[in-house]
Amino acid sequence: MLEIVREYWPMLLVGQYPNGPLGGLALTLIVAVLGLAFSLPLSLLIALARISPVKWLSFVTAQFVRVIRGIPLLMLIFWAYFVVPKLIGSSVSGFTTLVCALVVYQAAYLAEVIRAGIEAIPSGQIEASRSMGSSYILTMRKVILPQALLNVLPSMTNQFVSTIKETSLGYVISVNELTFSANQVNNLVLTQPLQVFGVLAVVYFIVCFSLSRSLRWLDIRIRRSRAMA
Amino acid sequence: MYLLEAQYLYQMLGGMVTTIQLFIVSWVLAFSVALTLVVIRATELSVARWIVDAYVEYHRNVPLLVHVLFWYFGMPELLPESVRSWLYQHNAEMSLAAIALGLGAAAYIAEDIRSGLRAIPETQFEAARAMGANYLQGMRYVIIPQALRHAVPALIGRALLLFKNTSVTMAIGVAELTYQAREIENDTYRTFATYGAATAMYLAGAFLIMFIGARIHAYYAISGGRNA
Amino acid sequence: MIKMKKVSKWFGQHQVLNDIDLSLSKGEVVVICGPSGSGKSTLIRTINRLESIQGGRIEVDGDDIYASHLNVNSLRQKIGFVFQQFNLFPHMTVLDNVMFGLVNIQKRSKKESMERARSLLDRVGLLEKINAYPGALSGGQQQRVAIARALAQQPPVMLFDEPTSALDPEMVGEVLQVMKGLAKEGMTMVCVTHEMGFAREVADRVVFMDAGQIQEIADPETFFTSPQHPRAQRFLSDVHIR
Amino acid sequence: MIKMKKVSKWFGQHQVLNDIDLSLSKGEVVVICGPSGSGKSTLIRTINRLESIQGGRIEVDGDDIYASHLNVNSLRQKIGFVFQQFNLFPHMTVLDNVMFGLVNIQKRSKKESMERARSLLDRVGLLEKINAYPGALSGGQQQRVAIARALAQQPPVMLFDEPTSALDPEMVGEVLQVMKGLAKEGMTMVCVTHEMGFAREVADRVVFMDAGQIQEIADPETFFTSPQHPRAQRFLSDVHIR
Amino acid sequence: DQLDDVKSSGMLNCGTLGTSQPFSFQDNDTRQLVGFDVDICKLVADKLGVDVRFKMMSVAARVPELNEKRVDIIAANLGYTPARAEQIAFSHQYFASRQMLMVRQESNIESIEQLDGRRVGAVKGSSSERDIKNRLPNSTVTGYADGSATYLALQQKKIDAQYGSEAGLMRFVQQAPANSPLMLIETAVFVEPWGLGIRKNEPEFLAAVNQILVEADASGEMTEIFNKWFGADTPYAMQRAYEVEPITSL
Ligand SMILES: Nc1ncnc2c1ncn2[C@@H]1O[C@H](COP(=O)(O)OP(=O)(O)OP(=O)(O)O)[C@@H](O)[C@H]1O
Ligand SMILES: Nc1ncnc2c1ncn2[C@@H]1O[C@H](COP(=O)(O)OP(=O)(O)OP(=O)(O)O)[C@@H](O)[C@H]1O
Ligand SMILES: [Mg+2]
Ligand SMILES: [Mg+2]
Repeated sequence: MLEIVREYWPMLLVGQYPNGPLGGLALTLIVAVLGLAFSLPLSLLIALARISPVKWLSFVTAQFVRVIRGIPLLMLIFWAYFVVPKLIGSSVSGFTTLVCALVVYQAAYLAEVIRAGIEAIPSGQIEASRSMGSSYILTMRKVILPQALLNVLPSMTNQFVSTIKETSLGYVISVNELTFSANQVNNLVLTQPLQVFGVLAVVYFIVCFSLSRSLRWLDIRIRRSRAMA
Repeated sequence: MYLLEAQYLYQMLGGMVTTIQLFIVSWVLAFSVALTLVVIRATELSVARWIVDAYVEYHRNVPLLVHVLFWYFGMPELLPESVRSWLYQHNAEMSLAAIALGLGAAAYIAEDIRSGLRAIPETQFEAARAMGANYLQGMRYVIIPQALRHAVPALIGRALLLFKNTSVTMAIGVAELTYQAREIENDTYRTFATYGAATAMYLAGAFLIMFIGARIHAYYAISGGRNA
Repeated sequence: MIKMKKVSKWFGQHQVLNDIDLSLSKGEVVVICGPSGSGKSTLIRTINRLESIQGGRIEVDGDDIYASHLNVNSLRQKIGFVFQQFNLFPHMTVLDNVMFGLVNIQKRSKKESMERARSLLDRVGLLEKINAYPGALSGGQQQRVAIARALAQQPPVMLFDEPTSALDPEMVGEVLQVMKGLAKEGMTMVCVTHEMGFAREVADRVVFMDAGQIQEIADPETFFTSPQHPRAQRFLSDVHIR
Repeated sequence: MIKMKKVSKWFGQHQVLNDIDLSLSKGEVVVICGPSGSGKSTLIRTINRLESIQGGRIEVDGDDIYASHLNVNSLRQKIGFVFQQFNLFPHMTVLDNVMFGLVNIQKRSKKESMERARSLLDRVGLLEKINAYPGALSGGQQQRVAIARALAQQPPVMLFDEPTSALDPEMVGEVLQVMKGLAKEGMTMVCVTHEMGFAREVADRVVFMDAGQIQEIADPETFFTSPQHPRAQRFLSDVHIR
Repeated sequence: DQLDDVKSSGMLNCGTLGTSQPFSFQDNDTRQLVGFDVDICKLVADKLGVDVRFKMMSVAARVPELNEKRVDIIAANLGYTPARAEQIAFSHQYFASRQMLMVRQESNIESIEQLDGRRVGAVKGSSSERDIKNRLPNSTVTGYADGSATYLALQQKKIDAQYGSEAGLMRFVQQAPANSPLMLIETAVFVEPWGLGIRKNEPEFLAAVNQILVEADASGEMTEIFNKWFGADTPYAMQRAYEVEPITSL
């Protein structure tokens, strides 16, 4: 495995760059960071819409979430890549498509996690806040979400980690991130697929593990600081 | 975009059947393993916690594809020759794929159930123990049934993902739905039609799972509500 | 100050409040008691519009609080509500809990809010717990924080829902002291409680509820010594067994 | 029946029980009271081995219950425990809650267990709630189910931890009636409670605890009218304020 | 039409796979896309007098990429079949892939027929199923993710033969460890003509591409490119055994 890393590390790290588009681990990280950065706020909006007292709003978002959760991500990316440009009438790069599809897909899953978290907060908390005269939004922002998000942090961690791993589906619309690079390397090395994918596994493990550990650390720190642990 | 001929749809239905079989077998496996993990973990012994944590972290942080390849190409090499060749004569792809998927999903399910467990007050366990129930009886009759109820929404999500993730096993030649779709696409180059049909089938399966899940959720909802 | 006229409320088929008539003038203290499920909590919750009503009218300070154009948030700022289960915000310190309304709702400056919060916490005897989180407080302490929080916005009216039922005898004493202080200062208060001692000492009137109706309104002495309604007589006999 | 000798317990650095000596003979009823945090719950939990102890010895029926070879599960079947917060199993019906120990722990036949459960539920007056889930019961009803559940395995000893503190006055009455019945039948009972009425009527002795120590043991009449220990005097004055 | 568009834009967008040595792959030293398909595209662009821009595509998306006009032409292992030709237009054949079976030497299998009833592996989506069913009606075909995985399955005796193009299989024969050698079965299962993929209804562009291929064949440029990737100096040491000619005439 070490020879493979020694021999092919530039390809695994940056893909064709600078002789071509950026790829490899660098691209994976960029897509993942963008995916995480946008899916969290979007999922919050979806979750809030889903529990909102406005009937049509919660109905529409519920159906949206249902459909998105029912489609394999690969297919979602594929359709986004070919159908969205037809709808909006101008072409969209594979990179943008991937990030958007990933954000929408993850947001749908994340929204369900967050919704469950919000619904698990005792209604007394909302009542306490509202009865002091605070608005719905203030109550959500200052009272409910800070508690709900912390409670579901473990599930959110799961979702974040899968966002990172699922960037690999970008290959289908030629976003040539880490898994694609590994496939290229595999094609060059030819007879050692287990070793090549072993390297791939180690890299993903390092990235994902760092994320899940930092989130756990954050979880413990917040709990400590709120004297809950 | 026009529709596919019956012959192709039939082929895809065959893939769908494989997908569903794979899903059911790996779900049952995943669920049993997850329950075992939860019970082990709940002992609060540090060795147990360490083992279960390692199991969960491995499966959570390594891509499923790699995990599937590992089970298909790596694991059987540890078996004696005769067992191996018997296995290869009997659809090894399918069984090894089910194992890989099942073990992977087990890690997530275990975490979901554990979250459900955290919602059960410790006093429930104490109440069972105070009546003379032993550790396993307390877990089996009192804690796990309640934890499962809390975990139902998370488990529905997990089932959906497992159903869709069965497609990863096409890398080792399991002829499931995506595999068949790719074959047909490659035979005809009618990409949109085939993938459209595949997407519709996945969606149908997913809706079925959501429907069953909602039923189970409703069935298990504990009546009585506010102070339970 | 508060006027309830023929207020009725249903949960589905089940009528929980039945033609409630009740008026409080400024500075008056009313204690509500009655058996479990008689609608006491529901009644005081309607005053704060935490429940919808299906009949009748409730006025606070002359405003119909169920009028659709009424700004419910500013209404609620005028009414402090203390819950039976405290409902403190567990992710905020004691100080932040008390400052919450001042800073976030009334948009006062941090400095001013802090001062006010400190003086309230001082008053309920919790100055040294200012940076603790609710999870680290005893029940009586939590209840006192809840009162301080409700008082922070200087509401002219306070509603209490069984503020002592979850406390042990010594803590009950602590909380009742604070409430007596408020009553003496002329706060308008509605209090659901079974603490006879408290009712005797501070209440202007005692309201006895049963099955969603007000069965008896009397001054405390009369009510405890010679209740008129047979249900109230039975209820009081049970209470006295203790 | 129960013998505690020099029992001590620490939570970390904090000593919660300090040289507790207490003996109960068969059929005796002891009430434990004392301020919050004094170690009352911890004390009765040690009798059921729900807590570990760091010093001393506890015997039930002559067996050292902290002996390592002791079968703790069969010990606990001999001791019924009723929790302050009931701790009913919310996913089982009332009947299943009461049958749980008989069917799943003692492995009795369904039929026999059912009969026994029904007769117990009849006794606590809940026959018509047999198929309800705990969430649909009022607090007093839940508490009575908890008692029936604890009685199902016919334990010779019952331990009660503040069985009425979460109830309203009327429900307190219901629960105390059942307990009085048990006492009359000769059940050995340890009960943490502040219900003076109950203590007066049924207790053979009252134990007053403070700061992890037994400060005073006396018969109820003496204790309530002329407590010896100054802390007990202060405590009782608080309780009487109510 | 497209020919004019390409010429006026001065750019030919060519889609290739990028993971298919020696047709289209990333060179590890220069980290640029190289290969036989790449050179063919360059050839076409040169003759059209325009620049070339490459786009790597997945197998799954290659046909829509073309039909949705994301690229002008694809050189991506496109074997001709009449069904496929309903979706895209094929240029003249620029490569003929001898589709062969590779077995473990110790299995002593020497003819295609011996394999009937045994398990055969292939890269999924390589039209293998149909081809092999014609010759080996009793065999089951397992499709793997890529050549390496199929190779591993063969070495681990999960399958008894690997089906693929001669060029692809040759490298496995050469790189297989000495203690478990592999060999190709002499006779090809069949010869698959590969064409460049072009959108339907672009006759001028198709004709221009075909003409370029024919001229390159005549001028020896085609042979030059072939030898660069498959000739005596390469691990494949293959002889060119096909002409550039209309596929439908085959
Ligand atoms: N959300 C609800 N849905 C249906 N019925 C309800 C709901 N909330 C309360 N009730 C019913 O309304 C009645 C009055 O309830 P309320 O909480 O006002 O009683 P209470 O007098 O405060 O009793 P307690 O002393 O036990 O607090 C009860 O019979 C109760 O079962
Ligand atoms: N798990 C624990 N860890 C540390 N300290 C504990 C723990 N459980 C109880 N304590 C402490 O032990 C002391 C005795 O607690 P215990 O619950 O026995 O009191 P109690 O007399 O039952 O009080 P109450 O009337 O409030 O129920 C208290 O100071 C409490 O803070
Ligand atoms: Mg109430
Ligand atoms: Mg206690």
